[in-house]
Amino acid sequence: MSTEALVPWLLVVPLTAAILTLLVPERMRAPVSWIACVPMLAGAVLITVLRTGATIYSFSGWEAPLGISFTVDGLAGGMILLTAIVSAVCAVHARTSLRDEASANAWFWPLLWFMWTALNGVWMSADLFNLYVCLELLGLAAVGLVALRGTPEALSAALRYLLAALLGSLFYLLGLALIYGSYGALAFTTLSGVLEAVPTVYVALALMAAGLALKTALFPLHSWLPSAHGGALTPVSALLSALVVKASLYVLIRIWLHLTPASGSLAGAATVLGLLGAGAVLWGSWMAWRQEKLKYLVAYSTVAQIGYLFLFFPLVTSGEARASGLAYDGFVLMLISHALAKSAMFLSAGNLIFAVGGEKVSDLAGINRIRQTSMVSFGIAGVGIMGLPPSGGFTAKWLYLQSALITGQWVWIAVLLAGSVLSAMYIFRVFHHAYLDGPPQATFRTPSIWLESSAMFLALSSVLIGLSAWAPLEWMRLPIFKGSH
Amino acid sequence: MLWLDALLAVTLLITAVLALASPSLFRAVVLFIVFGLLMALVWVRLEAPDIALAEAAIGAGLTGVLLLDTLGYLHGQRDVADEEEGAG
Amino acid sequence: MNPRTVCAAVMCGMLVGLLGLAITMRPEAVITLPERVAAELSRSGVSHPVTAVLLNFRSLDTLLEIGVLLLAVVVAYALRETQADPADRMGLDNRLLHAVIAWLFPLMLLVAGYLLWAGATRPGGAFQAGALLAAAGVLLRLAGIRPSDFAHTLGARAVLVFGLAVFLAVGLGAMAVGGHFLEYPPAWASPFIFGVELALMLSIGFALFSLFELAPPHPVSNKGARERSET
Amino acid sequence: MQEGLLPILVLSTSLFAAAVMFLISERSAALRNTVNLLAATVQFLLVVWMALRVLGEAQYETRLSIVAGIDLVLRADALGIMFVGLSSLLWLCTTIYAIGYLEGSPNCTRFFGFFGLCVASTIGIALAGNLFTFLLFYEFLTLSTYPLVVHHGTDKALRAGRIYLIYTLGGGILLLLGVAALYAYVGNVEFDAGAMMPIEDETLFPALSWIFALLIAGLGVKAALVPLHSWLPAAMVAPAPVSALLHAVAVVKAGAFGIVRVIYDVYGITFAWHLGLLEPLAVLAAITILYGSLRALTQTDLKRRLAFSTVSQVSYIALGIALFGPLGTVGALAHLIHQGLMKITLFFCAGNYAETLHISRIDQLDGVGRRMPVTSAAFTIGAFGMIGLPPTAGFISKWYLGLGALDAGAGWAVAVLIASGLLNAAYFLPPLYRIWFGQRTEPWPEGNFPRWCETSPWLLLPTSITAIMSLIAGLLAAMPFSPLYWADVVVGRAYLQ
Amino acid sequence: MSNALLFAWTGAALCGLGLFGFIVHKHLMRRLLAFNIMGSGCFLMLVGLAQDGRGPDPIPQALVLTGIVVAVASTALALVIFRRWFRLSGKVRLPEDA
Repeated sequence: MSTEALVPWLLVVPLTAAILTLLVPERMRAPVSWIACVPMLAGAVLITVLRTGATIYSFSGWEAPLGISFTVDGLAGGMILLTAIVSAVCAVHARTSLRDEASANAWFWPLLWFMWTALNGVWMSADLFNLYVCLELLGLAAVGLVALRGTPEALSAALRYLLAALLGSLFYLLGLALIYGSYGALAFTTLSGVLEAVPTVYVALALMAAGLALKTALFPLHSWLPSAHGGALTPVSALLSALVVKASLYVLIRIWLHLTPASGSLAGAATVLGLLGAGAVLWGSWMAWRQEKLKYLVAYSTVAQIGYLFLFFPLVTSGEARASGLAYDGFVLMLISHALAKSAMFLSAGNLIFAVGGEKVSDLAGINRIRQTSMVSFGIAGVGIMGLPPSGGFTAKWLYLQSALITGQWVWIAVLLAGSVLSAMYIFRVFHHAYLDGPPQATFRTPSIWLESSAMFLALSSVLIGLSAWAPLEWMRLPIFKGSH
Repeated sequence: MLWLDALLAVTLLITAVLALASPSLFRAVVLFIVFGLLMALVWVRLEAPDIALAEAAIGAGLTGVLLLDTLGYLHGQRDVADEEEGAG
Repeated sequence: MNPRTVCAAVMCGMLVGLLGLAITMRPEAVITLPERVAAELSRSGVSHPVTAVLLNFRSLDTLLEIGVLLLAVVVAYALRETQADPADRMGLDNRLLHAVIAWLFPLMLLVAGYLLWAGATRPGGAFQAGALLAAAGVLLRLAGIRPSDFAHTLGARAVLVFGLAVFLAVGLGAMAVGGHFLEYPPAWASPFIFGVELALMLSIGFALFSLFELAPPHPVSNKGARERSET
Repeated sequence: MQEGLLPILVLSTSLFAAAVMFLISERSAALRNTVNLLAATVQFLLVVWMALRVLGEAQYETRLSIVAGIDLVLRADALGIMFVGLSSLLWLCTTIYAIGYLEGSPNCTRFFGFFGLCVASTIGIALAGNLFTFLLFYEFLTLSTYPLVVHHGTDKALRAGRIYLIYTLGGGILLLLGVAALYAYVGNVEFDAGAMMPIEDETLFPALSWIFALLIAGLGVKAALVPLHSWLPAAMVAPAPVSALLHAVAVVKAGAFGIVRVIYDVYGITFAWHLGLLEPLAVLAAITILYGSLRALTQTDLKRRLAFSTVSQVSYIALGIALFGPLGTVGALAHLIHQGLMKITLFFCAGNYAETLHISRIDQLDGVGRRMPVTSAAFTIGAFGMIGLPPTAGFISKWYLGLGALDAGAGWAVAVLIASGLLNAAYFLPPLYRIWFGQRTEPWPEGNFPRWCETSPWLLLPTSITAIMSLIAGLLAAMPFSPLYWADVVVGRAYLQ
Repeated sequence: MSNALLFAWTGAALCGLGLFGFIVHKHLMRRLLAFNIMGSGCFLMLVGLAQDGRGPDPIPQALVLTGIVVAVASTALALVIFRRWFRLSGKVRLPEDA
């Protein structure tokens, strides 16, 4: 059993599932999806376990640059596994939480499977244009998921999201055009190391970066995110915040690692990205603290956490090998633990909203007087978001701090620390309301075991990942294919 | 032949400007369809007949029909579209 | 001249400036792919290079792109269920139009078929043909002729996914005979591609048509008045 | 060796109790109390056994690698054992007390759950084998204490909780930065008595100095060093058991204990002295001692007066360490235990008064001695201990502190000790006078307690136990296994290195 | 200057125009028009740059075909959502632009 044999199935299975969920009667769609989750998880686990280093798989049997080839290295493998876990858990949650949403319950599933396909494609594809198609598939699936609710808010959020995504893709496409126009290839394997430090290349990379930043909702291009993530159905919010925003960032990282010209310095670009990230951390946390609605608070916290992820660029370009390594590890760990913690947080928030029957943070008053598993899982996820021990967020922050301290980049240290204080502010604001006295507990509903356990599972795994961080890091530090700096 | 292409390019740009600037939404959509047809011509000049066909059929044709249908829908609902024109 | 316009103008100026810079200062291009395509064309199963790229060399793009189209239709379906659509508008009941359609419709189908067949050797292919099919469908709808309530049946969904399903099946078949995914054995390439294109044409045509069909139709009820009072 | 698992076992007993609390329902009180008492007892026995083995030079250590170069280390050394012993013993007492105190009040499972987590993190702090692990549990302590501080859910409680968070999380940030910087510059945060310190690399000295400042600041918040102390009096809104265990022992002692660890096991006492970092700390501690006592004088609320007295008393530990000498250290470590025993007794008593007779202010204490003789006796013992009168435990530690001060030639420190002793007397004698000789005019409210008993036996038992202990610790200070003896062992091992 | 390059320049100009319209306009249909115009500009640049000084290049042509289908799918989806939104809210702009 080799990795090559697995690669196509990571696309074929979800696509087949999508087709099936479209054909079977509506009440059968969830069960079919559950069954389809099994091979996906199995495949993802196998990909990560059979760590055969970087694998290159060329579709249609035509090698790059003529054909399209996928590369599976440590990073891709890790993301595939992460996607499988989060999506499967969200599927479990959705099965119960979508019961009372007629149309959503029927159409969530095909969209989920298209999204899953697109995500796997993004993680593995090593061809600029194929990445564009995958991103489009992902974007449209995400927009559809946001619109599922059908309320005016959901529809306008979906439109805003769609416009942002489309504009972002166009910028990406422009950069792609420039690169093909001057180098006549689209495959990473062909392009990496070939690009010189000439204006055209820089313009192309800048355009791509801008487009991807818009899709990733990097401050100040984030305005579409809160309504899309905060207004969507609970499992959708979890998927979007945990995985979808990461996809475009991941493409940006790929481009950064493989396509940036070896000669010529990137310090300037890195600093710009880092400063935008810092802005995101501060502004996102501040806005999160000011939100009335619980899910919007969580959504703004995503804006802030994306900022942390962008601190990777200045840290990795510090020039010192050890610092770059630490930054890379910190980034990967931040990515994973944020995905787990944030999805757990959204699921818990959804359960809490279901329990108290109100969307506002202040509606939580009195929830802590009853045994409320979702509140506990929200708290555990919150520990991860705040970056307090013991959690993946903390370990990731520690690695970032080390990287920054070694190279004495005090600005980013300040941002990291300020960020943790601010995040503590908005997370504890939720606890504050939860401890207030409220209506008699007779008015609270208890979410079903499926809802609570799915949220709790993700929350606990976001803590475990922090206590055994070396494992994912070793996997995802696998050789990135040739041309990586 | 370059002057012909130049002429085509200029026409294309002018159409685009008009389509974006025209105060009436209906005229804007019509101009956009014209723009699509001109694009088809450009593709022919670029020796890309496949794209020319696709552009004519999909780009201009279907997109145009969808836009016009939506426009009719807006007006069928009421004259909101007209109110919005000025600001639009 | 409000600030939004100003900053927009500035941004667009910058964009065009950057693009101009990139175009003028771009390095001497080294583009060898067309030669490769030409070299491999004989093994691709079709003699028209664009079709070869679309359905053989870069067939994965096409596969996913069909996914995108299908996805759009799925969302249209989902949204249709969130709002109860009013009774549909009447088509323009026009003698002339009907007469025209009576001639035009078969002709369009014919042209579509020709385009599909032509795709293998010269310009044309599934997309153009599919678009033509969709256009034919739209024409029928405009004339008020509509295939009952087909959109809601299982058949409709089956036609929609048909292209994708066939594409996947062919790809897996290629794997079954020991190749990579979508790697047609050269001997079988042209029939495979033609089959895929046929399926794609149907699905693309119907998908594009459904996107037109599934949009909320003009209401017969006097909904406008109420909404005006809302705004 | 499988004995390496012992520290984990100790830790997991309280974690287990906490986990059970979050699973069982509010109504099953019996199960709740049984589990808690059982866990506390088991843990105490385990600790005793471990202590005996450690005395026999046994080394317990378990490592869990987190990322390359960073391990989660649990190690039981003599110093750790002291703190573990204190926490587990007092957890047992406080559990008994809390069962009586919270009888019939809502949210008990939540309370006991987070209570268990707090004890777990205290144990973790005590057994931490490197600064990283220490930081981990230190932050975890902050998190698990917050729910207990805001337990009542009143606005006052929540305000106190916010203050508590602002201080402790801020301190946590400083500590994190300090530890990270230390690791970045020295490449090691193990507790190895400064073996890895770059003794000869002069260029690093400034960096090490400000890192030290960061660490002390981060720890000083929980140790309530002036000016970082304000959260402690505010946090007194918490239920009595919380104030008793957490603010007499767990939280504040965690800070003091951390200071000991940093000075002895990270920097190494000689190196720290060489860097000239001890004098400023000593001065700061002295200021805190006096300031706390002065503020305590003016408090009318009993618990607040006790809180300020804690502020002052905890700094004795820092002072003793900073004096740079074996005797001072012995005094400091002994005080770590003694002050815990005495202060928890006082808080228990305050709780008894409040719970039985709804007394919270000092001017209400008139004549309570006749109504509640046992509690009042316990209170008197604790108060005498605080003042430092023989034969209580307080006398022993203060005596050693004084000797240490003279030994280090810091006469001013002796002056500070005497002054604070007088101040302690000044703010403890008036309440004692009221208790024993005051005249109560109106009749006492009738509590529904057994006739032979002045208040609920659940409350009375732990109070008397701790009171007697703080007496014994003083009387039998020369005997083996007394706190003083342990302090000797620790210091002996520390100074032998 | 080959006609391919000429059209590449035209594409660049179209991108600028499209972006301008996309930002300035608030009416969602106008923004969609702008988006499509910008998209055509991108496609022109892709093919034009690739074919500058060379013969027709099937690769970018195929890419553009794919791009066109993706674009029409996105536009149609946007129109569907827009019509649903308009039907519920009676608005033709996004709330924050109104």
